[in-house]
Amino acid sequence: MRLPSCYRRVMRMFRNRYSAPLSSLLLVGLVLAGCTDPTTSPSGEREGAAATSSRATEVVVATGGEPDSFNPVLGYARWGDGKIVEGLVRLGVDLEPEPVLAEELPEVADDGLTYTVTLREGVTFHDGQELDAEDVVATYEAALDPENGSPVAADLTALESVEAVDGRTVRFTLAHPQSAFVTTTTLGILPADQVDATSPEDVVGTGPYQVEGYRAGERLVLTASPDYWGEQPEVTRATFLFVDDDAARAARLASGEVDAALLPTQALGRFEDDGAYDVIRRDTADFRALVLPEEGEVTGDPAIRTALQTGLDRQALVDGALAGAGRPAYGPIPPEAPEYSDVVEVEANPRTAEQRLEEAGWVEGADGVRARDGQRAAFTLMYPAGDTLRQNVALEVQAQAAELGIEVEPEGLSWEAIEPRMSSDALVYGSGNPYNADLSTYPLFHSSRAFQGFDNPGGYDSAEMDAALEAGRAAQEDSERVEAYATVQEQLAQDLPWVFLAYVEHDYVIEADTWAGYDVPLVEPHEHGLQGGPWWNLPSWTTAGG
Amino acid sequence: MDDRRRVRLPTRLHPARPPLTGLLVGRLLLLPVLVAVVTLVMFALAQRTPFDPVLATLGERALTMDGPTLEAMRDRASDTGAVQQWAAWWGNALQGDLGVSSSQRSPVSTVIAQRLPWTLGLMSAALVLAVLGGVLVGGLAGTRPGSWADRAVGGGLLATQAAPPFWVGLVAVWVFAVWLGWLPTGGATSPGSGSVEALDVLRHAVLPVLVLALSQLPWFGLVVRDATRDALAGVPVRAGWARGIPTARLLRQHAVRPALLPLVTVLGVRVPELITGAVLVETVFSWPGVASATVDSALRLDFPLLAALTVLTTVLVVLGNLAADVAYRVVDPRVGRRDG
Amino acid sequence: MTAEGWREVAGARSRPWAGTRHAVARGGSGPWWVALGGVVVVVLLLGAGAADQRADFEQAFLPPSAEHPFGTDQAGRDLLARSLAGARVSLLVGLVAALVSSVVGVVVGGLAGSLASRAGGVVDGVLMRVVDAVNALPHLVLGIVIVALLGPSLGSVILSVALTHWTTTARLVRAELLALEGVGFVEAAVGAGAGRWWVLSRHLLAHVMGRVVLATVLMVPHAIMHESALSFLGLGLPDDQASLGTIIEQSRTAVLAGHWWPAVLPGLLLVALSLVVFVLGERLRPVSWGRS
Amino acid sequence: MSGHGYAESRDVVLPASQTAGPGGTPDWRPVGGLRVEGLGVALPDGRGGHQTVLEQVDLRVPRGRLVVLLGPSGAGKSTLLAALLGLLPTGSLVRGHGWWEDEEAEPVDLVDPGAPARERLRGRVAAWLPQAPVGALTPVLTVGHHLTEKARVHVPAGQVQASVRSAMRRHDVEPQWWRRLPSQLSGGQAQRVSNALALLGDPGLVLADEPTTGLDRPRARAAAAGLTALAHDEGRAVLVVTHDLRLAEEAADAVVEIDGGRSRGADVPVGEVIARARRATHRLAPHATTGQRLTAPGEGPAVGGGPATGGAPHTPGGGPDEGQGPGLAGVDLTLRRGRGTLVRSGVTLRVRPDRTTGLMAPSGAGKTTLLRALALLHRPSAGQVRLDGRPVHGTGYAVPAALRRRIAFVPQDPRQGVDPRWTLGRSLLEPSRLAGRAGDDTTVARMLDRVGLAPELAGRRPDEVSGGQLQRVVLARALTLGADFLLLDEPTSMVDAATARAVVRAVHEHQHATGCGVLVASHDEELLRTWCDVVVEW
Repeated sequence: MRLPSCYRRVMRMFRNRYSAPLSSLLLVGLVLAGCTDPTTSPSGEREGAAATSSRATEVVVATGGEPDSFNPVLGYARWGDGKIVEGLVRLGVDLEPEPVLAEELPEVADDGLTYTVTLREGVTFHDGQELDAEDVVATYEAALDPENGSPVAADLTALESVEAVDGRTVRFTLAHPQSAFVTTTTLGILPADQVDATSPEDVVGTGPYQVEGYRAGERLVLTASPDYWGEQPEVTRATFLFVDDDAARAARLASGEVDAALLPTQALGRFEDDGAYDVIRRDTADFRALVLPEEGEVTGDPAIRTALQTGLDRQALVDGALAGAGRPAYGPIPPEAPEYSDVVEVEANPRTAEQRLEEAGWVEGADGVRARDGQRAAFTLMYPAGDTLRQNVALEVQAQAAELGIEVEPEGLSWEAIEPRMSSDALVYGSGNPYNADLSTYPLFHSSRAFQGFDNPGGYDSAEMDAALEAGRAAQEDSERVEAYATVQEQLAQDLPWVFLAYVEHDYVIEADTWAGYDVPLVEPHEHGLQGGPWWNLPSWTTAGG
Repeated sequence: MDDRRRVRLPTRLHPARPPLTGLLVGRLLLLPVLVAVVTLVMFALAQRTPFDPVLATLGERALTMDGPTLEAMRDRASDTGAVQQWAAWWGNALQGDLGVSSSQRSPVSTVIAQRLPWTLGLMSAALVLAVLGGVLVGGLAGTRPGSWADRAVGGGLLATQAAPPFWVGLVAVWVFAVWLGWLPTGGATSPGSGSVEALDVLRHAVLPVLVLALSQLPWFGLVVRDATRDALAGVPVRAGWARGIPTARLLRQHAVRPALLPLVTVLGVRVPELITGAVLVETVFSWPGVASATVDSALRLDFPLLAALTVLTTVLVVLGNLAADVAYRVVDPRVGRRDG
Repeated sequence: MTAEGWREVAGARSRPWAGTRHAVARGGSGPWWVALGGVVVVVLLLGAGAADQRADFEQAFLPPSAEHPFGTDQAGRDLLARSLAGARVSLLVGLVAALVSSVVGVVVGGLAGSLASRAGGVVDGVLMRVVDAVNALPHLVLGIVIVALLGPSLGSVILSVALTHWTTTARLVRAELLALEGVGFVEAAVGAGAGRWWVLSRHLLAHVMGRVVLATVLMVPHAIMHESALSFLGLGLPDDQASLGTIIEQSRTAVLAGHWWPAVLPGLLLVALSLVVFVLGERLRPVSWGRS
Repeated sequence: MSGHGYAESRDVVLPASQTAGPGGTPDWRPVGGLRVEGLGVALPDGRGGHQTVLEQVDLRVPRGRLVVLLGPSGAGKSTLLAALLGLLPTGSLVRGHGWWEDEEAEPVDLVDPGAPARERLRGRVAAWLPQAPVGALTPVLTVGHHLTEKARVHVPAGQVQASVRSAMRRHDVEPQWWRRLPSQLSGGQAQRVSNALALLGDPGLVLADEPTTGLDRPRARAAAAGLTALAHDEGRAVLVVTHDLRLAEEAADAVVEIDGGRSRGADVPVGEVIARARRATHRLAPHATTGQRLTAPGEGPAVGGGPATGGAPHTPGGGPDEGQGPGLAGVDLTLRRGRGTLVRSGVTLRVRPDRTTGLMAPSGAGKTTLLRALALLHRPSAGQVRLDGRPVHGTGYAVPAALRRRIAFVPQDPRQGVDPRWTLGRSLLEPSRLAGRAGDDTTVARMLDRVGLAPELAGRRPDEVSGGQLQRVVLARALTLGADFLLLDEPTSMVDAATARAVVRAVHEHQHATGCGVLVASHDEELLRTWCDVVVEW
């Protein structure tokens, strides 16, 4: 056989110092693999599992996809829960701001236009630099710079200027009052000279952990930063694996390769009955809703909207499509938030829904689908292809709407394909945060945002709504704000530009009895993964095992 | 699965046979042209598609990001013509700058340097196994034409050939990783360990390599089977038998051995199928090779990486075909007589 | 001495080459495949299995049973029905793609073949280089690129398959034409004063078409594989459309969660489908006048 | 006459007298040999039935004798060898016996010794010298490999080298060929290697199949001498099957004719058998019966490949004048095959009207290429084809149809000669259709009748008739063209004697009727010498 030579030829074709050894290694390996004893391998796995758990000071976590950036200016750790970077303040479990790099909460001038922050003393970045006001200024200016296309800019629309009063004092000046401004000072602070860092290795923060290793698309390894200003975390080494595939995460957790993972509810079953694992279900403000385009012949029709609003059984949807992992949603603002108003809530009642349709002249046709003067009550429902959860939601809506005589045709598409069609076709949309009512409403419903990127996808346009949103944004007193968002929610309940369906639950599984302190009643925002989850407060974990 | 049409002896795979040097020159001249054309077509396609560079570079961020900013970036995004883009890409590429991969978030050259060895390892290991297996099975069947063994092997190979690698991979994962729990479900190294340890890699490599090998084996098996059968039907075997050569030896030396020739000489022709298989297998087992990176880059519209990888595979295939033709001329003793 | 005294030589049937005379040249597949094939294809074309089933999450992931022979998927839809619908889509894609590529192939191959002997074979040379070029690309990767850039849809999948598979037909048609040029009965016709058109219409077409039909049929399983592979990679049909590829793709999670049926059974159907079409094609293999 | 006498004297030679040969005192005694009795073989016809190839063959080949089994192609000569070697196709039926008698040992039936005995016998008793030696060697194995492998069959490991070396010496296999593959050997070298291989076990019986095919005269002679030596000097029983009368004349101790599956003349002197064979061939060629230009048997110069074969004077390559005058002529043609391998250059040859020209050359010498060139189907890389002195330009479609119709070419392989999808009737009518003449069943019937075929064949498709029938159909179609020149490529190579006669008769009648010029290309010298007015020998 001339095979070896040909094989060598292939190798030679690309002179690459790894290839030859590695592939020959693989060859040998196959021989060995042929004679691996089945009985040893599983036990090997167990040992692996044991090994990870015994080292309680280290944890291996499988999160979902890798964040697009590790730079807070570009959206990383938007809510200040960064392990690497820290903001001036952060939002606690109770959603109340608490000072971090700031000595105490920013003091607001009476006119509500200036916020002054005094920085904590003796804080150093991982590279040894001392934290000072310039760093804060630089970071915020970078976030405001349109060149960076920072998602954080959305939070900072009110911010006019940032200046360093002295080395330890920063003053924020707003264009107009914004009572919620404090929640936006969660932005993670970078050294002035490194605000445009892209690769995680370059991201230098003040946080309890610093980056030890990083392989794109694969893993991020953090170790406790020796000279952290706060108290040292007990878990000193954390490995985050980026595994897009839900199933792969489940399997790796089961095989003991990882200690904790974000999982889809369908995959929880086997872990729930297993004492070795601790299942954590987090309530969220992460809603899923149907965006009903104003322009659509069917989707724009009030009767149809009301029918869907009242006709869809949200609980059934949660029990079915979400496998119980969630709770009904009626609006963008979660019940936990102070701005929440119950005007949005409705009692699911197909009967009234059908009545409404009948009255509006939508009469059932031979094919079981209603129609009004030639127009069938049918519309396409887009969802991002590959997102099983939204696909399930779409399927459930299709099933329930059919009962009402409305035909819904789910269609899985890439975001590129979805965007141009948002003005005409319905969409399963997901977003929401418990912290900032302005953020979870303004971009979605203000007419100025119609079809701006993925803002206000339905093109909803209502003067009352716009007014209410602006009022809410400008509100100085909390009472003012609450009132404004009450109006917003009334408008939503009245016009029904969207039909809100459910807040999806974020589920995590973690190896039991090894750590403690991770199970806090946190309400998570839409974004989760590296920041959210049981490891949200990783620094304050204790090693239960000893 | 390009195999079906290819279960043939090299005589038919290479109908026309120009002289070796001419062939070499011709192919090597074709290569740059080919690569140039391919990339140009890519850029041209990229022009008239839902392909949005801004979204591509922003990725998921585009969804959470504030609308006006996104629009602003779009306005700034220059849309030059395909040809300019193409020229620019080549300009940089020839200076060794392949651009930065948005899906892998690191320079394309680094991505390839990191991932190529894994793919080559996977492919070469699978190739070796596939060939050995193919010879074994094909020889067995070919030397017993018409026997139940022959029919069984023939049917089995066809069935295997009809089984898509990704499906076989899934089944393998279910059986060996999920059900029996003997082997890991994917990846090339255990997450806990930062370093690359031989045994660890091997455990991870078993399934991918076997599945890839299995996807290639039928073709080799059928080639050997048919070639053996042809050899067996020929005069030399009868002559050898009449000379009194012991049957076992006769089959081995005069039937199977000639059949190895076409096999060896057309290994190179398998490169495309091998790559195809690698793409699927690497995806199923999330093997950190270039093939799976191709898919990611396509899914995330990571243009620089996609272009680079396409060029890479093109070159691979051309060289493979070339190797096949050369090998054919070098190895085949009968080639001299063909024209006579 | 007529019929009596005839006997078979002892041990003649145990000669090493004994089987070669009767053994099927390639494939080694029995006619029972064909029967099975007929059945399967018919079933599919009869359109068993509803494509648009309502989701019923109560029924999610039921293992195979009398009621659901293939079990149900994560949305509680009957997998048998979905698989059949998917198979139908796959078959459709396969057929259309194969047809398109065959047309392209015939045109190119026909041109090359009939012009090979004229104008110094320049046209032929160019066309064949193009064929080489296309062949020099791994089909799946090329398909991936095409779909990625055109966006996943039925159209782009068919396109990507067609664009990568026409070369076989082109080669074949050309080879066939060239081979036929020197064959006795063609030369006889020419010698008897036949013109190109006469030979082409009376002799060549029939033979070439025979081969092309075969090639087309044999390409179908190929195209099916291609489509399902693309769909599996998330680059094929959108996942709201049931194709065997997308069904298997969506089953990955289930498999790792221990639900084997959503992956295994549709896969088996896919195997059966392409195998059957392939074997059917093999049965059609006509006389070839290619190099013997 | 001389040939005859020569043969007679040879026939009465006694074994003893061979000791007078240069071989010195022989170390063998003329005991035993091959005795074939009432051997019949029926081969499977592929349709589940059987076709009887050998009815009744009886012959004796004593040790020390060389017996020639003479017969036209397709007479079943090779089948006989296959039967003796146990190489018959699976499913063949046999009757009768092929006894091998050795001095002490029990006689064994080589045709059907029973499986275990066969295992003991093969390679030890009978040596097979196949027709094309190169083709019988395994392409991927070296000469050395073949030889050692064979030696191992016979001698213990220790002596392998020795016995191989001696065998190589005996058959002039040069040491430097050791590493070569069969494809790297010339025909002659391969011949010697295969001899060495076959005889390495010192088998008593040698079975040679058409040993002179493709050889020019001198090499053919050498081959014959070699075989004679095997018998006379080494005392083996040598059976040679061939259709080459010359070989029989030169080498045979006895000649057995085989025709229609039956053997004749086992006990008749060689000369008579050969003479009879000649007459058979004459019968075959009606022209010859008129006796004009009949070459005397064994006429020396003809054998030497000298200037003339047959009465008509000519030089091997033809002469300059050949280009001129009426007829179809190739002038100074350079012929290449396939992708340019040179076949022959400077070929000049003319087919005269109402004359039958023979082209004799061993297979592979480029007969077909020349014929196709003359038929305007193949473009010679140099030289001209002239029709009645006027050069014809281009080939195939480029030539005016009227011109093309003047030349009819009958290819060697009838299977490819007709469109497999058409009925024979349709194929037969094609020329008249092309000529604008309508034709019906009666026309077809007449055409078939001309070549001695039944009208009902018209409805059949090519794969439903025998090769012989097909050959005649193809011929019939060529005749209907009413061409001025008829070019026949090995018209009798693929058919039994009966068909051959029919073919020749049909052509001859046609020539009488139309006065067309005929060119017959064949390697069968007897056929040409007795049929043609002029034979050109390559």
